[in-house]
Amino acid sequence: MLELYPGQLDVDKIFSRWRKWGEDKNYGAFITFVGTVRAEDKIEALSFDVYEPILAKWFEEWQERAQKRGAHLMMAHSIGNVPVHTSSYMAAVFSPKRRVALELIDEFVEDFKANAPIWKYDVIAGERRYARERSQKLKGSGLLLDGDQ
Amino acid sequence: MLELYPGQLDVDKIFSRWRKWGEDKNYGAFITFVGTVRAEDKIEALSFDVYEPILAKWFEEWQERAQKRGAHLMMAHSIGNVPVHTSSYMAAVFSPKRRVALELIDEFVEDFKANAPIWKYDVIAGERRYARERSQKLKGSGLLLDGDQ
Amino acid sequence: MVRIEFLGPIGKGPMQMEAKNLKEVAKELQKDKELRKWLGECAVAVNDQLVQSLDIELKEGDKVTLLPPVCGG
Amino acid sequence: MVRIEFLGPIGKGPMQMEAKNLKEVAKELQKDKELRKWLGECAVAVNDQLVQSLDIELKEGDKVTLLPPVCGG
Repeated sequence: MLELYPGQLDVDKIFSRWRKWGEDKNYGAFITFVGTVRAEDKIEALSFDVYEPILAKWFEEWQERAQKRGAHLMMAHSIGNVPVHTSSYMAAVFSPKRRVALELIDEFVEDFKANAPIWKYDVIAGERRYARERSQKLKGSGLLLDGDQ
Repeated sequence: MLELYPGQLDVDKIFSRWRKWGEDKNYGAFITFVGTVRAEDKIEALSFDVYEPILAKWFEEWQERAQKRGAHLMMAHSIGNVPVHTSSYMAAVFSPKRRVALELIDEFVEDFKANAPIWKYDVIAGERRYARERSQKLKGSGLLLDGDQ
Repeated sequence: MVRIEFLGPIGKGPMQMEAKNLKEVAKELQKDKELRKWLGECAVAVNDQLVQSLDIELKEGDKVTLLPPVCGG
Repeated sequence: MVRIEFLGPIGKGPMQMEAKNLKEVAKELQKDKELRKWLGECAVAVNDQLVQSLDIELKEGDKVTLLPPVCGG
């Protein structure tokens, strides 16, 4: 399941709900990743734009990949401002055995970082600044300027 | 921190406490692993013996290794009976960045499986049976029979 | 008419234009100097499917989306 | 006197014996037929430190621990 929330995530509540969801499904391993906004460079918060239609497709493709390995994925992300020391991102894998869970959480989180259609801004003195230098181009970027060679 | 509990773990409570511990320490990534007892082969529970003195040393060595990478580890394990569909094992990594956290949780959980001085029993019809075929010999096993060649 | 949407930090409202394919969209968008600097780093989706070629026909009501570099989490 | 402890599924209470080194402990334990089957798969700790050699001197009050194959989690 993909969940989007305005502002910071209620991490304990989401964790508990996900855990309960998996409780009676005979998964032996449950791994969660929580991403928290770090205090650095005077930022007071991060802020996020999310493009849900493409994010949902990206997530569904991952869910199918996970299901083929007997696993199940969960994800939650914030929209808008998320203050320093609170959390903007959670991902989880359930699987019968630990190896698949340990491998999937790594692959899923890394691919999320590279391909999820989400834009990050530093909030400094109340102003939102696109985190361009930490952002990654999606596959096919530049197409409208260069054409396809 | 290493925590041992009689019976099944209160997963939500431990998760929440660990998360709060890390809240103000500027870690950007927090990963938890939860191991849950699967229903298979008519078992009604697993049961565990733990040898704490060596487990604590093993954990402290891992904690030092984690600290050198800027990370921090947590672990909780059950002693005694843990019913099917409840949890006996939790591990967690906090780290500033995600790569270290993703690598450490994998290394830590795998090394735990190979080296933690814990013995597992299937509980079937109220009877405790050593899970010998799923158990792994520690380094140096056989010394007292074969000597050291 | 096709609809062009600019996501995230581009900070520009949607446009409508006549275009039979993505090449025509590219040609039109390149005329906008402000936009030109984004084109080099944006990925493109047609009806929410990322595409890797300009060789794509468009029909009435299609949606073309520009996605600048991403950073979730 | 040294103290020998048998962990987990061995299911045997602790023993005391006279032994100047681990070799003597090994020799003594090998006499016990029940125990012999465990010796081949047990690791050994002296004062809670796992050891890889029998060539270890023991002193009064030392603790020798036998650890059968493990499976946590």
